[in-house]
Amino acid sequence: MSVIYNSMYYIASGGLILIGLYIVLVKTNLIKIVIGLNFIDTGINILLICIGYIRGKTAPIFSDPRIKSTSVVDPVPQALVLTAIVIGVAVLALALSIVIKVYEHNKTLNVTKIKGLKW
Amino acid sequence: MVNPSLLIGIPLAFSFVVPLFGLISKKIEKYIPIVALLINTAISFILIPQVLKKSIVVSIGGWSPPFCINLVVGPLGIFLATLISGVSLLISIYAVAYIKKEPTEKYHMLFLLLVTGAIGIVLTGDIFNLFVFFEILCVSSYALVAYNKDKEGAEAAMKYLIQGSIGSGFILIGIALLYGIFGTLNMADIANKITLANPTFLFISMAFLLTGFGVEAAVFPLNAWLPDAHSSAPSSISAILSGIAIKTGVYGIARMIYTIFNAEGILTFVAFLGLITLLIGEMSAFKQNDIKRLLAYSSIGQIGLVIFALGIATSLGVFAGLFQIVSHALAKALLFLAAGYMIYKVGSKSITSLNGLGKKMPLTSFAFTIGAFSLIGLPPFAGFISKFLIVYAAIQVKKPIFLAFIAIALIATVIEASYFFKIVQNLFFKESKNLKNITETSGYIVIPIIILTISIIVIGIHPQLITGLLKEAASELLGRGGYIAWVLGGS
Amino acid sequence: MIFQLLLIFIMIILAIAASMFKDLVNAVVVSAAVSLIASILFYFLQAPDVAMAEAAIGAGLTTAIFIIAIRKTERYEK
Amino acid sequence: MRKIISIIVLVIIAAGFVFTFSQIPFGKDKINVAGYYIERGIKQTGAVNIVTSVVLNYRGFDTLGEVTVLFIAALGLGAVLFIERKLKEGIKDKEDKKRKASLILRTGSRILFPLILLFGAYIFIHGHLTPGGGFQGGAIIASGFLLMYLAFPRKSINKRTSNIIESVSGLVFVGIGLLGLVFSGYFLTNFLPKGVPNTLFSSGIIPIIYIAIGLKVGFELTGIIDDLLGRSR
Repeated sequence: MSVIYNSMYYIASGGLILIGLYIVLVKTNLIKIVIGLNFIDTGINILLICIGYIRGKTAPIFSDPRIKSTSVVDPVPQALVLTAIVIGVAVLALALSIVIKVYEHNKTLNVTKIKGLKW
Repeated sequence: MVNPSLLIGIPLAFSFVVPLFGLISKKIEKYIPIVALLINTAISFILIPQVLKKSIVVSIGGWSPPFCINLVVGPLGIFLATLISGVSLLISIYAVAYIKKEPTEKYHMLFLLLVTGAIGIVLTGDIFNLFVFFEILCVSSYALVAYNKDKEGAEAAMKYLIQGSIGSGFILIGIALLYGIFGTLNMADIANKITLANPTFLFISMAFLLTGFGVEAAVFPLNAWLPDAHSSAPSSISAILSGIAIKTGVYGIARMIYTIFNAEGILTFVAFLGLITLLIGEMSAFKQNDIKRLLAYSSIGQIGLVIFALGIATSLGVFAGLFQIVSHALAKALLFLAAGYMIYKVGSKSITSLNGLGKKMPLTSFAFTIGAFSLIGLPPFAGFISKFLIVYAAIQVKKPIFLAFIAIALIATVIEASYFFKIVQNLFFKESKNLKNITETSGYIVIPIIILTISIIVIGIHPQLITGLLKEAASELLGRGGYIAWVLGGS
Repeated sequence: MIFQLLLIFIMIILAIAASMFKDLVNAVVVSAAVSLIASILFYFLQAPDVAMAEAAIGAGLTTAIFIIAIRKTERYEK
Repeated sequence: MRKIISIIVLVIIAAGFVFTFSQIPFGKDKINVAGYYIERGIKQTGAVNIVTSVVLNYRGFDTLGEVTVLFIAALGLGAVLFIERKLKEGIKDKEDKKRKASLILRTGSRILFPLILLFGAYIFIHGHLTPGGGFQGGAIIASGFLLMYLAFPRKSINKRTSNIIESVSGLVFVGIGLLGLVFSGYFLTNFLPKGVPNTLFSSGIIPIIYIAIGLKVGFELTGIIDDLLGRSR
């Protein structure tokens, strides 16, 4: 059981990253590709939070004076993930605006039909 | 003492100020980048002698490293920061007259933020902060590539964005893995503890980080985005992307390999990759008919040469690589600016349409020729010294494989020479068709072209102006103990 | 713990489903559900700040931006 | 062909993940640098939410960068989707006639909108005491505006005002950083008195910066939605 417990969050994050990469590499629809990028971001965020998690400890907020400084999880990855989430949504919004622009010029979202996007 | 955090704070603050000035008058906003970058260039020149005496480590927030983010202003950092500020200052002067398409105030803000990102990357001493600045650089360049809002621009930006996002995702995975093992994000602290971890683990996390930086540095096989992005952006942006942005990717690679991971084992492989990048870039450039695509492919080639030089890993090799960064930044910025001006006048990007422009636009064509000659490596221009030094350094290694490498590099140079000579010949010796009303105007566009031309010649004739700084920078890269000692104090 | 395992299982299934849907609106809604589950997981991992940010930004605004973009382009993957 | 290559790449990456994740034990105490923040965070910054003190104080420079990234995205989006004024008027008239939201949505959102704004403001003002902060509060404010956009297709925020708010709050952030440089020689130092922890007026510059971030993020995200809808004048 403890094997499952220890690995399930890693499976979640690794799985999301791989599914996202699969979507980006294989799918041909531009909006799908952006969804894939979003999954990659979410997966990385889960990975970072997992790294900071310590079993049996609470969130690093000392609003209750009974919480001792030895009983909280690592706050740094949480700060990093906050940054990463905002960066992720910024990139995503810009990506979608460029998708709209590409669509206006080509009238399609299919990568294989857009000359400048074939790879 | 001037605080180096101003180097990042000033362009950032000025870019936030632009819309407020826009309320007063629409005419002021295009001069704001010039003012900001002028201050920046001045600060970085003031800092150079201080840094050469003793490297400056400033903490942001007032705690001692590794407990807070700190800027490490060593010789390498200040050298790159000066180069970035100087070149982007010239490009911002060019942009005053060149950028006509609305919304111009957004262009100028994005440009300043791009420069902020590039300076932040080279100065920061914290690996996650490096990622954040990397995102600033990348996101603003995605937006600027699409700035023309035409078909090519949007498609190129899309391609760049997809590949760049995967690259920055990989960087973040690498950072997460490093944090998981070492519990710290300070680069010097990680470098100090690097021997404690499992080597395979380190190799995998390094692979993630190098792939991420490789996308921005356009190392083969991660360079599919570059020709499109650099050729369809506005010319001033092509200049800064080719001159500055890809160098920050190279800086990231060098910092990872030399300082953090101390990975001597993969250096020959890196040199090999650089060489393939060089050969592919030059061969593709040879086939192009579009002048901006040609210059973009030539950038891939030149960046391959830089990476090759960094892979030699002797002090002379790294020194030559850094010299190549300077000469390529100046020459490529000049070429893109001159080509952009010619395209702007002629109205077509094809090489044949530039035939005979030498008589109509003598100054620009002359500047273009100087830039091309410097890239090829003809004396007495800056490019000659860097190429000569790279070849010399590779011979000095005395490994047979490096001799083979040199042969390939020379072949690439011959290819490069042939296409540049073709263009120069067309410029001056072909008859011009329907180029009647084209004249050169003096003003904002010509000033940076002249300054860049002069600086290429001056550095070519008096390389000792920069060699002192570059030698220190090369020894910073190779001597990682020194870097760790600056930041963490003692050893 | 079973509950978390179940959530992770559903999340992976939904992510795979998002890659299969031909209707992009379905794909976007499903990916919003993935973000929402991620935010619950953040809560279980003792990161309430992040859970809140992910729920507000990842599941809420991102979906709205996607829907607007789909309305401006086309809805079905061809 | 493309599928096969992609799957090979993915398998390699997956193998890398399996190996590296197995080296990082889940749930074990591996705190290194963060221990310093946990032990001294409250004393040094006055914020009981250690995540906030890390975000805004120990790693405040990252946050400045992150705000900048969002700012760039909003700018870039505006630049990419920029339409010349003449073209815009034509498009507007055509689209506007078609849409009108239902009465329930309009009335409901009129009531909810101020509450949502208040909630968002609460979240970012109490960022140093409770979970939440500028980013979460800003996102909530933006979703309030999103609701208004759905209910009233013809209305839009005043782009000029929102640009000014964005600029000023960005300048407040950088300006506080520069003031720290003036007062104590370090960029972004917490130079104000820290106060008594666990009260609203505590922890120096943190609430001020979080208010600035909250406003900036809120208006930037609203501006992004506005630009995507192509509605503002």
